[in-house]
Amino acid sequence: MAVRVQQADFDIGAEIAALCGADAGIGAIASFIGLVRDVNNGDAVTGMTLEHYPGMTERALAGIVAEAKKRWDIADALVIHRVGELKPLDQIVLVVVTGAHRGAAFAACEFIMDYLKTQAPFWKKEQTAQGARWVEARSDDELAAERWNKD
Amino acid sequence: MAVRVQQADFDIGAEIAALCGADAGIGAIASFIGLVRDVNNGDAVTGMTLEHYPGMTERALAGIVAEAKKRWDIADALVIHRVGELKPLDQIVLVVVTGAHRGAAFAACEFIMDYLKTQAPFWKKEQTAQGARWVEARSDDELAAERWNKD
Amino acid sequence: MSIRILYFARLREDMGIAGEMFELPAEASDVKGLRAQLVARGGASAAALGQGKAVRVSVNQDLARDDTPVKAGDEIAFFPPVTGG
Amino acid sequence: MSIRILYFARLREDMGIAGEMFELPAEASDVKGLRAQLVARGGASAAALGQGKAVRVSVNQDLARDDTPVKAGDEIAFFPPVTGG
Repeated sequence: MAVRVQQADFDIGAEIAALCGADAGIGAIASFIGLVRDVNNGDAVTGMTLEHYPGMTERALAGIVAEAKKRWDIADALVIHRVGELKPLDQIVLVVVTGAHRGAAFAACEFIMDYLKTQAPFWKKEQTAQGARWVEARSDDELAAERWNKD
Repeated sequence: MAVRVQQADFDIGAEIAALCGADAGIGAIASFIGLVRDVNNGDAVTGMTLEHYPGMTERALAGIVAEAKKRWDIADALVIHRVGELKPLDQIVLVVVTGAHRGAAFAACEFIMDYLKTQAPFWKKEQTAQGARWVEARSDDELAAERWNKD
Repeated sequence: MSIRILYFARLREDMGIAGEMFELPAEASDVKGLRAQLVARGGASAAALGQGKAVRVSVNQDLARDDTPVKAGDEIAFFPPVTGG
Repeated sequence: MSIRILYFARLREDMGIAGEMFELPAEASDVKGLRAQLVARGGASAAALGQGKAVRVSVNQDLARDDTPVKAGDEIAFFPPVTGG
């Protein structure tokens, strides 16, 4: 299990290879990449600054991954989240979950993203033609996180 | 949209880059890799032969991807499935789904895998210490596919 | 009427052949009728395709059901439940 | 008692500072009490943290609620709903 907060870009293939190692018990790898889009709420976005809360960020991400490992039978999980200046097409976040079977890997990967979106202390400030603006939190992100508490 | 059936291995990073191209409207990439495990039903597996039905395989995969694009608002999807001789740790299948938002990308990716597992004409024959044996279909794969018809 | 039949995976091994041409009587005009005709030959066909065997069927490369029609020139495949992915 | 307060993102900009040391009266022993004390200062604090503002709070780097206790030496952060990922 690893969480990393970094300015640098990441390579999904290399990260998956490192996470799996030589564990031939892994049959399923579910992963997710979030990217900077060039549009948000109908406005063109030319760039973005990602701010975070050093210390708490790593702690929150590690807590989310630990919760996923408690809820599902998975082998391992990785979260990488970038901070600083990003532009459209740039990668923002990577989540990889490995396990014996796909159901648990898919669920844990989506769970980690949903919780990251509502509980990890990152904030996006977008640059648009109208100037810079803080991105508003989305209510459907709250709903996505809440549904994991229904079972 | 693309489906490929091939003996050769694949590189998830290169496939994602090719699928996304320069589309800055993509904010989410959900992906799945299936691997050969070194154990199944409690027995050590030393290798595997993947047989398929040329022609119908591509047709079935394309149909599954088309159904996913009908059900969810996604940008594109890719399925690569290997055939022939494979060994533990080898990659078997890759599914990548891109879209503006993660909910649709995750759902479509898992849907494609669940349908592939029950509707695409591939068959695994495992080599074990007790000899070669055809892998039995799993009833929980049937259940996983059926749940998409509940809504 | 003449149809082309293919067998895959365990069924290919059980039948001992990967495929065959088959003359289907006019009264057996669907998948169920075809399968009954094949089983009626006895031997490997009866053992591989008989009642209780988990057999999937495609007609012209689409998954089919018992009542899917079969007509001259069709490509019919018999195979076990799929196990890819 | 002395606590350390941090502000992030829009709240950092609205407050005009990234953080401060604050002397909390003993009767304000939880997050709700601390926030009320800060708002009572008026000015930027009242505008940024007042009623109706969507503000999230952490105590020692864990997400907190109104009734989460606050004690001397704690690190308290105020920030808007998060928008990463």
